[in-house]
Amino acid sequence: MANCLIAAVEAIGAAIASNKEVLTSLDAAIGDADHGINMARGFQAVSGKLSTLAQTADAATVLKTVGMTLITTVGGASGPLYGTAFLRAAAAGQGKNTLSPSDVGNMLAAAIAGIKERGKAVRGEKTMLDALEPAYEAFKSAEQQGRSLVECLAAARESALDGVMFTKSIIATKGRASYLGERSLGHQDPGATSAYLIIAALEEFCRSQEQREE
Amino acid sequence: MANCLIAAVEAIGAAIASNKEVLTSLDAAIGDADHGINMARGFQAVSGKLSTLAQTADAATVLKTVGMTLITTVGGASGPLYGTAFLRAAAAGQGKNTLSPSDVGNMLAAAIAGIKERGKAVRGEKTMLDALEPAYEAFKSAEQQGRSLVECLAAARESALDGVMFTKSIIATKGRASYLGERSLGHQDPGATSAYLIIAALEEFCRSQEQREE
Amino acid sequence: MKKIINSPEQVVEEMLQGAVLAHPGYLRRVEGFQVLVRANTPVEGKVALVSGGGSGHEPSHGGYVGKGMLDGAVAGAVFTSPTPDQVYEAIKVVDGGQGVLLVIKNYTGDIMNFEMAAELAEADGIKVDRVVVNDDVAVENSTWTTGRRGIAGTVFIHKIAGAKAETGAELAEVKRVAEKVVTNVRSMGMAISPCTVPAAGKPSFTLDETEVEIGMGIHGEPGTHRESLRPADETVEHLLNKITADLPFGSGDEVAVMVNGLGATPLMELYIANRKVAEMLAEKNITVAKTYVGNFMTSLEMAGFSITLLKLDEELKQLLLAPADTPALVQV
Amino acid sequence: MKKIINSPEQVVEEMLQGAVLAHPGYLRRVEGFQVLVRANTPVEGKVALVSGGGSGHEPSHGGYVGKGMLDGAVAGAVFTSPTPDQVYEAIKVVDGGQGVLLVIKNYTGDIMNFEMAAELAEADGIKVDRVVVNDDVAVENSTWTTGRRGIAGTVFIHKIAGAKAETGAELAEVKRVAEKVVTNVRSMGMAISPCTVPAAGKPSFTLDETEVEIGMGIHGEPGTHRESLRPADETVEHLLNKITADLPFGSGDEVAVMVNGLGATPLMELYIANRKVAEMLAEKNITVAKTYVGNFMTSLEMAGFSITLLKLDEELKQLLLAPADTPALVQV
Ligand SMILES: Nc1ncnc2c1ncn2[C@@H]1O[C@H](COP(=O)(O)OP(=O)(O)O)[C@@H](O)[C@H]1O
Ligand SMILES: Nc1ncnc2c1ncn2[C@@H]1O[C@H](COP(=O)(O)OP(=O)(O)O)[C@@H](O)[C@H]1O
Ligand SMILES: [Mg+2]
Ligand SMILES: [Mg+2]
Ligand SMILES: [Mg+2]
Ligand SMILES: [Mg+2]
Repeated sequence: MANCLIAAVEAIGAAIASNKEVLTSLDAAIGDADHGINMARGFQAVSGKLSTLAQTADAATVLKTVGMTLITTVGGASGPLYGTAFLRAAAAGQGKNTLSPSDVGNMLAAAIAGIKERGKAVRGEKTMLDALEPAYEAFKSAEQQGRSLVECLAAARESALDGVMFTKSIIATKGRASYLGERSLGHQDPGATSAYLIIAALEEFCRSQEQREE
Repeated sequence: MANCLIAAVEAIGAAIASNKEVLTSLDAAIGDADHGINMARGFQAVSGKLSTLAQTADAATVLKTVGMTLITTVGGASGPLYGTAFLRAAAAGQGKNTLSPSDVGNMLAAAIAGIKERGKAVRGEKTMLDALEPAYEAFKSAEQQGRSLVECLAAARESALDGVMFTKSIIATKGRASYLGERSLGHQDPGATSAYLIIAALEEFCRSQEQREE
Repeated sequence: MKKIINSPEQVVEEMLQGAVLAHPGYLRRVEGFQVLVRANTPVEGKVALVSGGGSGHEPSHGGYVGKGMLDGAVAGAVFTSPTPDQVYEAIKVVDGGQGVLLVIKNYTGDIMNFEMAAELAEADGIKVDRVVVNDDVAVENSTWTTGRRGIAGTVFIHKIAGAKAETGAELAEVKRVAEKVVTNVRSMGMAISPCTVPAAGKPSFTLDETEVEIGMGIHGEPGTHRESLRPADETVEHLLNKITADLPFGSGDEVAVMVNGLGATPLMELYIANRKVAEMLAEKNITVAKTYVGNFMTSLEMAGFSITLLKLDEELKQLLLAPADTPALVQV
Repeated sequence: MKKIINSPEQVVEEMLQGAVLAHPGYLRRVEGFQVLVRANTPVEGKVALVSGGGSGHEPSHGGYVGKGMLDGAVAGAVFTSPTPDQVYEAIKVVDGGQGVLLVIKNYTGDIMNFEMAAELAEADGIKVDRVVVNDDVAVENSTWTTGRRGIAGTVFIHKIAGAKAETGAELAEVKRVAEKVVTNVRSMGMAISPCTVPAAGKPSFTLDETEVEIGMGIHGEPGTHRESLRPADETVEHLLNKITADLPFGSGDEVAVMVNGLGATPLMELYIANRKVAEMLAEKNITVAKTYVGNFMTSLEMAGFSITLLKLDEELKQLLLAPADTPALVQV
């Protein structure tokens, strides 16, 4: 279990690393030009931490380690938010040894609830929530239709991307971009973009796992 | 007398003003990029001061006013040097109502002596002296051959220009450019250039006067 | 990117080391953390002040650690608020038993990270309270935003709350004074050239030969609008009118003034700006009790400046004028 | 040219006005002159110190006018030494009957203008003496040049001779101490980007994306050579080795350090440089009694820095650490 989850987190880290400049440029336009740098620093630290974890660690331990590491290395707004998300996902996955699509859905829901509690934002304020909430809804409805984890994640990824695009059309009312008022219009939210990248990386990882198992 | 001398100084001022950027650029290369600015500021102040002088003022009074004004408005190295030059010229021209070529030669000699005393430089150190001393020598020899003032000044101007060109071939050992050592090679000295401009302006002015008188 | 650094990853660590080496009499590094504290911390019987934020605002915040101002400063990555563990450590190290006041600039990240740290410290039984600085009038304050940014006015909170803490006042009192400063301080800035976050390697924004950004934040965040560079007096007029209209500041008021350079602005230009500030305040019959001109809350090598006005009452004035002895601000 | 100014012709005048408006407790303007003096000048029974030079080096020189440092500062046009009448006026205003020491940087223009002023003052019966600062080791000292330039080390002369004057010492004594500082102080700088003299309207020099100028003067004068930008530690090594080799500074010496920003250098970078300076001095077994990091002798908005070392004996050390209270430097 730990093995697989650690590899999934590494896949997320790789996606963040290779999109570091994209995320930073998006943040330069409506923020302070550090989102990619922050996230890349965080996931690099995560990678270091995970390599010291016992192979036998359960899902909750892995995710808690990710959450704590993000909280203590990312900083800014995204650090506490993504950190809290992973901590909440850890709690939701407590004791699990395999993760069904429904388990993953519950963890995603818990993560989003954590982000909303911590950041006091709702959907439509031009934040990561605009990618995450639609992604969760798509995931959930695919899951309820009995789809596989990869299929659920694909649906989530598609909706996340729609959500990212939607952020261009709205004014930010939370986070650093909110200081811009109307000038935030037309720009894509960096945090929504990183959320999309995380989901897309998860999907790709699970797909490759599925193919290996076949 | 005052009228004519004031007009001559105005002509010098005009030449400096229209070469302000050239002189500043030359100083940027081997100094601190202010020679043209300094000289232009000084001659602008001179112009203001001279306009308040009585029409009846004699040569010495005019030149003393120029010298004092340059000293109190130019600053840097060139201010005290040119200021002293005009003060010494004033002293040499004391009591004169018309200026013969020989008078002008004596005034030039006095001016140069003042510059050397004040600045403790000699010819060959890449300063204004490298234009002024050859200019004086040429003036003197023309004068001794009985040439007119305009002819004497033409000879002086030609030698001054040679002197300016010569400054390109030597290392500065006085003034701000001396800090550059070898790196001052190949550059034309700004002070030598302004000295040339002053002589050339005087020549042109006297030539136009001569033509008017004809 | 041209910078006098060794590597973008090391700037904060090496800066902290260089600062402690420069000011051993004032500063001590909390080993293993990006935290600077007073050399003699904790000061028993005194409420402690902890401030901080992203790096790149030097001398903020470590420069204000010392007698009469801060007890500890937490440095995040460049322009990135520090993480909760760092702030938590600072709180633990500086607490002298009377509790700790956190000075937080109003950015989502800063608020969340400092709040998480406060929760951790409170769980340890440390009294922690906080004040949130939001002085930037460039940002419209409406109910649907996160409010205003905190910028250079933060230094006045350090100075005045720090002086109050030095008197032995209790946490609630120090907080009251700090909040009084927040209520009465307003700032606004502008930039004529951008800065480059070392890890980003390129400028956060670009301005053409004559363009300036009005209402600029201190992290390269865009301001209210761009316009052509105007004479200094007109720029000051624009910024100061926004500021005075906001509180509002008016005839008969007494104020402290800060003309703050963003990092690459010659002091000459700040004085030229201050000349107009002083002239305008005199016209409005506003008295200036004290003026600060210099680099207090910078934005790396950004060129530009901000103006801060703080309306004083007798209490704030006495505390502002009280002595301070820190690397970046000494008053006798 | 992008500057926060009203007009190139007015920069010095408006800066002086802005400075006096900012620091009325410290500074007074000598009406009609570009001269700033202490608010309470002349100080009876004390030797007075007058320094100055071209403008554009702020906080030099007006920022150092105050208790424990200068009595008067004369401001020339940008990068242009002031004229004799200005210096003469400063001398007359600050003389408290014990004479005046002129602090002159070793530039032909400064020397001539200050000397002419001294002659005028002496003719009035004022005792005047002078000290010439020439700390820049970038410039080779050979008999056929005008010697070395004076740069940031000048601030140490202000501080130490100023402290000596404050003790009531007579002119010859103040001069002796000032000359001891000159004998023992060495500096060298480098620039990564140029500055623009307002009246010139364009940069005094240009450097390409990776180029830096080593041994740069504080008026945009070229230095010893250009090279590619190296890591901060290597640059510090180069400059500091030149400096320590020169006096020389060696094992067992005690020094004061100044890491001086040229105007647009983030304090972060200066601290990073200081880290290496401290490390190298420790390796050489040279003790640092006091470190100054910041903008002390700038060159408008030039980016870059200089390092200054001053070898201390007990006398210099006590005077360096003595209190000072000026707009730009306060020590308690
Ligand atoms: N209150 C909030 N709730 C949810 N997400 C937020 C909130 N505030 C900011 N964000 C997200 O954080 C992103 C910025 O992260 P980052 O640049 O790392 O932090 P900072 O803004 O502190 O520099 C934004 O693009 C946005 O998606
Ligand atoms: N000692 C000296 N004797 C004669 N001329 C000198 C001397 N020093 C400098 N100069 C002249 O002054 C010129 C520079 O003048 P300017 O730029 O106005 O002053 P500064 O060097 O103080 O900026 C030089 O080009 C040189 O011709
Ligand atoms: Mg950001
Ligand atoms: Mg010059
Ligand atoms: Mg940030
Ligand atoms: Mg000059």
